[in-house]
Amino acid sequence: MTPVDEVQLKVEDIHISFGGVQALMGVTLEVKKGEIFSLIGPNGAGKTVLLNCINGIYRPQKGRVCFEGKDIGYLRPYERASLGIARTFQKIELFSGMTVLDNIRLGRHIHMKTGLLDGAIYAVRAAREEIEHREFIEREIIDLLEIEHIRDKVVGMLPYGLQKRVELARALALNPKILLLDEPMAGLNLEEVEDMARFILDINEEQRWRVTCVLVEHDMGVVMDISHRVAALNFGEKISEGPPEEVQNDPQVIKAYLGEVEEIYVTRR
Amino acid sequence: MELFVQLLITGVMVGSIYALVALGWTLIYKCSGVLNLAMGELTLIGAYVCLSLYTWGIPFPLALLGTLIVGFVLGLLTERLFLRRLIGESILTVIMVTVGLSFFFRGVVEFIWGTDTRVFFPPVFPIEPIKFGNIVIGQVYLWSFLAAIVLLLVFVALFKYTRWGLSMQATADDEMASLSLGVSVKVVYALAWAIAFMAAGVGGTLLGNINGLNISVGYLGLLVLPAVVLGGLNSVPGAIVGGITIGILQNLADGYLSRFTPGGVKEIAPFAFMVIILLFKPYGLWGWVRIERV
Amino acid sequence: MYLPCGVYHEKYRQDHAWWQTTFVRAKMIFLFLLLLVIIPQFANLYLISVANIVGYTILAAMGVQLLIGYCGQITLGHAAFIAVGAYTSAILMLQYGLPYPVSIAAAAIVAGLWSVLFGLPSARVKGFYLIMTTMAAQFITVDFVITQYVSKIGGRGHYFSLPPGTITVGPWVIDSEMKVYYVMIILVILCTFGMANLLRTRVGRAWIAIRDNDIAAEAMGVNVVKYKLLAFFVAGVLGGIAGAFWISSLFFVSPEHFTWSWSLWLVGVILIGGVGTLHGTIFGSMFMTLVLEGLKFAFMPLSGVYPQLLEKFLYVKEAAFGLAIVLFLLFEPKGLAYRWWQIKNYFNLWPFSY
Amino acid sequence: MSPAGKASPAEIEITKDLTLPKLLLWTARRYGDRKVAMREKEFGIWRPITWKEYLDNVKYLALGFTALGMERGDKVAMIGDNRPEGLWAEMATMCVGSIGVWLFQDCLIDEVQYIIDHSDAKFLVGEGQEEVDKALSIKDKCPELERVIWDDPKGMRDYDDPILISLKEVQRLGREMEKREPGLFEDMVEKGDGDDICLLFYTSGTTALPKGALLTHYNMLKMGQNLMRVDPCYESDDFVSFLPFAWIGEQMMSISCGLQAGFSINFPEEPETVLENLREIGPRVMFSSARLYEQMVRTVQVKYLDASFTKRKTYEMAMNIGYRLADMKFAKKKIPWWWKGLGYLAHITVWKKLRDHLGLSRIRNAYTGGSAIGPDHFRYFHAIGVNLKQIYGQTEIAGISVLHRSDDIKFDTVGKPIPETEVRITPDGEIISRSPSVFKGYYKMPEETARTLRDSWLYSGDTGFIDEDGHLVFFDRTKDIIVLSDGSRFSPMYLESRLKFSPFIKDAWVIGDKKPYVAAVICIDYGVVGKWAEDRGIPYTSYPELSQEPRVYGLVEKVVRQVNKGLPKAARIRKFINLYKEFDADDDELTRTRKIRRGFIEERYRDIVEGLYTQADKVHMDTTITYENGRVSRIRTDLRIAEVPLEEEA
Repeated sequence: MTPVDEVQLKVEDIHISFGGVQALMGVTLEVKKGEIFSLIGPNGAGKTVLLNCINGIYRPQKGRVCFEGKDIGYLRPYERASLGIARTFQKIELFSGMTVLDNIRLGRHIHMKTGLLDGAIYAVRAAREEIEHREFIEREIIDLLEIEHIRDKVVGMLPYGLQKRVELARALALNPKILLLDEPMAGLNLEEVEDMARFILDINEEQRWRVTCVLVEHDMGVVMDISHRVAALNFGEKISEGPPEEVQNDPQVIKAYLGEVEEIYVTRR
Repeated sequence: MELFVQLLITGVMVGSIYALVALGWTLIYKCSGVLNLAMGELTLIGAYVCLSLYTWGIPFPLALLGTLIVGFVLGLLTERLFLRRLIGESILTVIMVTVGLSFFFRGVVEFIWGTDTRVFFPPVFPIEPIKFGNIVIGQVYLWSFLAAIVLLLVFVALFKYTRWGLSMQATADDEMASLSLGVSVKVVYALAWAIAFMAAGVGGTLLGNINGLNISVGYLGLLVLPAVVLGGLNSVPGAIVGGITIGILQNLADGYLSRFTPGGVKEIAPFAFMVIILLFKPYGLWGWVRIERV
Repeated sequence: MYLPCGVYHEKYRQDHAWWQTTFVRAKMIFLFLLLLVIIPQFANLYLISVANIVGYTILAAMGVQLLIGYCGQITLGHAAFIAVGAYTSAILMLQYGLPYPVSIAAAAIVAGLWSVLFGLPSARVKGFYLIMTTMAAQFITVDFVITQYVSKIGGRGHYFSLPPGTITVGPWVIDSEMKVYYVMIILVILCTFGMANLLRTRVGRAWIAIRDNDIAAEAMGVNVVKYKLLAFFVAGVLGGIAGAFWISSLFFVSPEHFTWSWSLWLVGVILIGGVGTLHGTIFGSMFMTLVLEGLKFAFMPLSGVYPQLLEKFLYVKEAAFGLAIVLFLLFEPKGLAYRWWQIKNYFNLWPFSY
Repeated sequence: MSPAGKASPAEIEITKDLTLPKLLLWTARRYGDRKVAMREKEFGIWRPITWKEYLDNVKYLALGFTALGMERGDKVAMIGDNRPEGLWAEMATMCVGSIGVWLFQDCLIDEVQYIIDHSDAKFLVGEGQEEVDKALSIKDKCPELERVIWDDPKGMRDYDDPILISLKEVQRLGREMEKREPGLFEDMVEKGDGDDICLLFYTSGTTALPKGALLTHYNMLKMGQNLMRVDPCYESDDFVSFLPFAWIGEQMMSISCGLQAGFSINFPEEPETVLENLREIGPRVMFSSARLYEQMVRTVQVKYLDASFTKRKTYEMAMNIGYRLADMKFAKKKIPWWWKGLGYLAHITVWKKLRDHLGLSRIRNAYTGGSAIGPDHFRYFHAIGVNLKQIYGQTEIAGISVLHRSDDIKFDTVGKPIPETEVRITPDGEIISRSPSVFKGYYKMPEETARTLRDSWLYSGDTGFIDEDGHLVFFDRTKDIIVLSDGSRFSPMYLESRLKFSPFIKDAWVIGDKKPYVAAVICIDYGVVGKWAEDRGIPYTSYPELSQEPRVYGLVEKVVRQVNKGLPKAARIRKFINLYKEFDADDDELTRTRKIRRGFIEERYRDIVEGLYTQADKVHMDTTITYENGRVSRIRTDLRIAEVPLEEEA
C-alpha cells in the first residue's frame, strides 16, 4: 500500500542515557501513515531503546514523542497501547503459562469491558463478550497468521519461530494503528522469515488492517524488500534516512557497518 | 532531653543485639541469596540451649560457647539438608522453605522447652543499674551491648581478614568468578548459615538475659527484617546501622508515642516505619533502581 | 483440556463451557450430591467439624492463591484481612443487629478495601520488599489496630463473645456444626465458581499476564497498577468472606485466631496444593487439615508411653506442618495439583506416555 | 458400537435417469434445515452447513457458472484442499451438466498444465493464492482456459487479471441469474441423464502420462449403492473427508455414498490438523489409503517404545490377546468364552483407549484401498477391534469392485466382489471385472480405452487369483511382479509392507526380478531411529550419517531377519542397503498417493541395484537432492551393503 502523506508518529530530539552511557542523542524521526519504516544499525546503536521510548517503557530525558499530532510523552505504556501503539519484543515476551489463544485474548484487553462482577458471574455479558472476541481472534488473527494448529497449546512449549508468530498475533489483537516490531525475523529459518515478511506485508497492505509498521531488523534482505523508508542509527544518532536503496548505499551507513560486515550485513536470500 | 538521651542509649544497646542478628541474616542473603524468615527461631534455639546449659551449672561464658558450637553444627546441618537444593529457585520457594523451617524449629523448641517464660537464674549480670547523671542503664543492657559489639567486631574481622571470610565475600560478589578462583561455593554457603546460627543464638541469649526467655524472643527475627530493608539487603555495615536504627526507633516510639495509644506501639513502630520508607524508596534506603531490559 | 474422541463443538459457547462431556457432567453432579446430601446424611459431627475447617481453609487460602498463584504478588499477611472480615461481621451483628448474610457482604467489602490499602505499595514495590509490606499489614492490622482498638469496641473485653442466637440467616439460627457446614458449602461453591469465572475472563487474564510478564502486560494495554490493586481487593474480599464465615463456628472472636502463623500457614497450604491452580487450593486445604488431624490419631496410641505427647500435640502439629512445607517444596515443588494432573494424564494417555 | 437396532436404510432406486444433482436436490429437500449436511472446522469450531444451505450454495454457484458461460459438457478443473467450497463447485459443475476434473493439491505445475490442457478445461476452480498463481502461470499454454475462480481471499489483494473471479462473485452472479430466470437451475438439473459423464479422473499412473477416465452419474451412483448393500451407511453417520478429492475413493464416499445415505461430511481445519480433527469427530465410516493406517500404526509403535514399563507390558499383553482373537476370527473358529473374557479385559484396559487416541473409537467400518495394506498392519487393526476391510478396485470401475464382508475377512485377500459385480481371472493371471460402474473410456485415448475395455470387461493390469473361498487375492500390478531365481513369482509390495511394519523403517524398496536373490533398499524413519540412537548415545548430525551408522544397520538387519522368517528361501532378503535419504514425491520417487515409482527409482538408483548384485561391500553415490523450497544440493557418499545370512529353517 502506498503510504499517505500524513505524519502519524513523530519522535523529536530524543535524548536518553543509562548510568552515563548515552543511548540516544537527539534522534528525530517521522513515520508516515501506512508506511513500513525500518530502523537499522549495528548492535548497540539504540534501535530498541528508541522503540522503548515510543512505547513508553523508557522515559527520555529530553525530547518529545508525538502520535497523531498529540504529545504522548507523559503517558504510561498501557495508555499508549490503548491509543493504538502495539509492539513485539526482541527477546520474546509472551505469557508463557497461558495458551496461544489466551495470549491473543489478552491482546484484546483494551477492547473488552468485562469487570469483576460480570466476570465472576460469567453467565450473560461476559460470556457474550468472550464469544464475540473469540470470533474476532479466530477470523482475523489466527486465520491470517496460520496458527490454527497450535491455538490450544501453551506458548512456553512452542518452537521459537511459532512463538514469534504468536507474539505478532498478540500485538495484532490490539487492532493497532501502528505496530512496533523489534527484530521479528531474528533467529528464524529461511522459510519462517519468508512467512513473517509476508505477514508483515499483509498487515500493512490488507484493506482490513492497513497498519503502519516500524521495524527494527538486522536482516537486510527483508528490510530492503519490504520497507518504504529506512533510517540508520549509529551510536545513538541518526546517520541516514530515506528510501531503502539510498540508505543502503549511503557511505556513512557502510562505514558504520564496517568491521561488522560478516555478522550483521547478511541477507538470507 | 534526658528522656531522649535515655531512650537513645537504650535503643543503641538493644539495637546492637538486633545488629548482630541482622548481620547473620545479611550474610546468608549475600552469600546464597536466601531470604531467611527463620531467623527468629534460630535465636530461640540458641537462647534455649544456652539457658539449659546455664541451668545445669555451666558457667555463662562456657554456656555461650556451647551455644556457638551448637549453632555452628545446626547451621551446617540445616544448610546441607534443606537449603543446598534451593539454588536458583523462585523467591517464593526460598522464602517458604525458611518459613517451613521456622515452623519446624518453633514446634521443636516448644515441644522441648514449653512456652512458659524462663529466666537465667541466678542472673548472669548484676541487677543494680549504673547511673550516669540522670541516665540509668541496666547492667544487663551494658554487658549485652559490650558482648554484641565484641562479637560484631569478631565477625567483621573474620569476614575481612580470614581466608574463608574473603572467599565468602568473593562468592557474594560474583559466584562465577569465585568458582573459577577455586573457592568452594558449597563451603561458603554452609559457613554463612553456621555464622548466622551462631550470631542469632548469641543475640537470643542476650535478649533473654534482658527480658527473660520465652517464645516471643523469636520476634527478634522479625525485627531484623525492617533493619535489613533499611540497611539495604546485602550490605554488612548497612545491617549493623539498620539494626541500631531500629533499636533507637523502637525505643523512641515507645517513649514518646505510647501515651497516645492503648499499647503495642513498640512492636509496630519498626514495621510502620518500614512501610513508609518503602512507599517512597521502593528499593530501600540504599537500594538501586533496576532498569528493566526488554 | 483432554477430550475423548468424538466430542466436537459447533458453537463457541460449547467450546467455552466448563464441562464438555457427559462423563464430566455426571462426575460433577455426583460431587454436588456428595457434598450436599451424602456427607451431611452420613457423616458424624466430628467429621463435619473437620469439613468445616477444610472449608474455612479453602476460603481463606483462595485469596492467597489469587495473589500469589495468579497475580504473582507474594503476600504473607493474609490473616489480617480475614481478621478484618471477622471483626466487621461480628461488630455489625452485635452492635447493629444486621443479618448474617448482609454482614458477610459488608465484611467482604471492608476487608477488600483494607487489603487495597496495603496493596498500594505494590504499585512501586516488587519481590522481597512487597513481602515486607504485606507482613507489616499483618502486624499493623492484627497486633495493633485490632488488638488495641477494635477489640475494645463495645467494652466487651479482649474477646468478642458471640452469644448463641446471634448469627441468623433469615429465620434460621446458625447454631450447629451442620448448619455451619451448609453455610460453608454454599460459600465455597460460590467463591470457587466466581474465581474460576474471573480467571477465564478479562480481569483474570490480566492478572495472569502480570504474573507471567508484567512488562509485556503493560505494553498490551493492561493497567498494571490498577489490576494489582484489583487483585488485592478481590483477595481481601475472599479473606473477608472467610473471616465472616468463620465466626459462625466460634463462640468468640479474638486476635489470636488470626496470627501471622495463620498467614504463613495459608501460603503453605497453596504451596502444598499447587501454586496457580484453583483445585490446588482445595487439595492443599484438605491435605493440611486431614493429614494433621490424622496425625492426632497416629499419636494417640503413643500417648500411653509418653503422656505429655497429646498435651503437646499442638507443637508436634506445628513442626509437622513446617516439615511438610519444606519437604513438599524440595520434592514436590509443583504441589498436589500437579500430581493430580499427572495421574489424570497417566490414564488419559494410557497406554502411552505422551 | 454396531448399529444392530437400526433398520437398514431404505435403498434408493437407481434408474438410468437419476443423476447426482437430482439426488442432491431430492435429499436436500427432504432434510431442509433440519439436518447437517457438512461441517467444516473453521475458526476453531465445527461450523455446520445444513442440507438447504448446501443446496443453495450449489445452486447459486451453478447459476453463476452459467452466467459466466459454462455449458453442458464443458470441463471444469478443480484444485484445492478438502473444504465445502470444493464439493459445492463440483456439484454445481454437475448441475450445469459439465464435467468435473479434480487435480491433486500438490500437483507439480507441469502436471497441472498437462491435465488442464488435455482435458480442455474451460474453468479452473482453485482455492486461493497458490492455485491462482499456478493458473496464471499456465494460462498462456492452455488456450481453452477461460476463467479462474478463487475462493480464499488471503493474499489476493494485488491480483487484477481479468481472468480471475471470486467464488463469492460467481454466487452473486448466480443470484442475479436466479432473479432473471427463476427455475433455470431446476431445469438444468432436470436435463441431466444418468449416462452423462460427470467426472473425469486422471489416474495418478505409476508410469507414463496420466490417463483421464470418464465416469457417468450411473457409474458413480451404482458403485455407492453396491458398496452400501454390503455395509450400509446411516444418515446419522459422520464421515471425515480428508483425502484428496482427486482420488476416486474420496469421491465414492463424499459424493456417491454421502448423497445416498445422507450422512454428514466433516472437513478438517488444515491439512496438518487432519488426525486431530479426525479424533474430534470420531467418524463411523472411514475410507483411506493404506498409508494413513500405516502411519497410525507407526505412531502407536513409536509411542509404545517410549512408554513406561507398566504401560508397555499391559499393552503387550492386550496385543497378544488381540492377535489371538483376530486370528481366530480370520479362521472363523468359534471363540471360547475365556478368550472372550480376556478380550473384554483387553478391550477395557487397552484397546478402548488406544482406539480413542487414534480417533477410531466409534468406527464401524474402516476401509483401505488404493494399494494393498500389509498383513501385519491388517492384523494389527483387527487385534485392537477395528473392523478394517480391504477394498479392491480401480478408478476405471468408479473405485470399487471387491470388498471384505464383516464376517468373512482374510487378511491376505481383498474379499469378494460387491453385488452386480463379476470378477474373473484371465488365463495369464490378470484380474478382469464387469459391473454397472465400469467407466466409459479414457478421454481422447481410444487405443488405451480399447486395450482396457474389451467387451464391457475391464482389464485391470493387476495380477491375482481367486482362492477356494471365492476371495480375490490381489498379487500386484502385473508389471511389478518379480520372478525369483527358482522361477516362482513374488510380490515385492508384500515384502515392503512387512518391512514397513517396523517403526524404524519408513520406506522400503524390494528388488529381485530375474536376479539371483532378493535385495532391499531401506529408508529409515529419521525421527524414530534418531530417538533410538539418542537413547543409546550414538552421535549423528544428519540423515545420511545416521543411516550409515553400523548400529543402525544392525537394527535394520534384525527387522529383515524377522521378515525373512517363514518365507520360502528364494524370497528371503539377502542383502540390503540403507539409503541416504527418504523417498520423496517431490523427487518423483513416489506418486502423489505415495506409492513407489519403481521404474523411476530403478533408473535413478541404478548404481545401487548394481552394487547389490556384486561382491562389493559399498556403493559410491553422487547425486543431487531437490528440497521442498527448490534448493538443490549435491550428495556424495558411500553406502554400505549389508548381507543377511540365511538361517536354516527350524
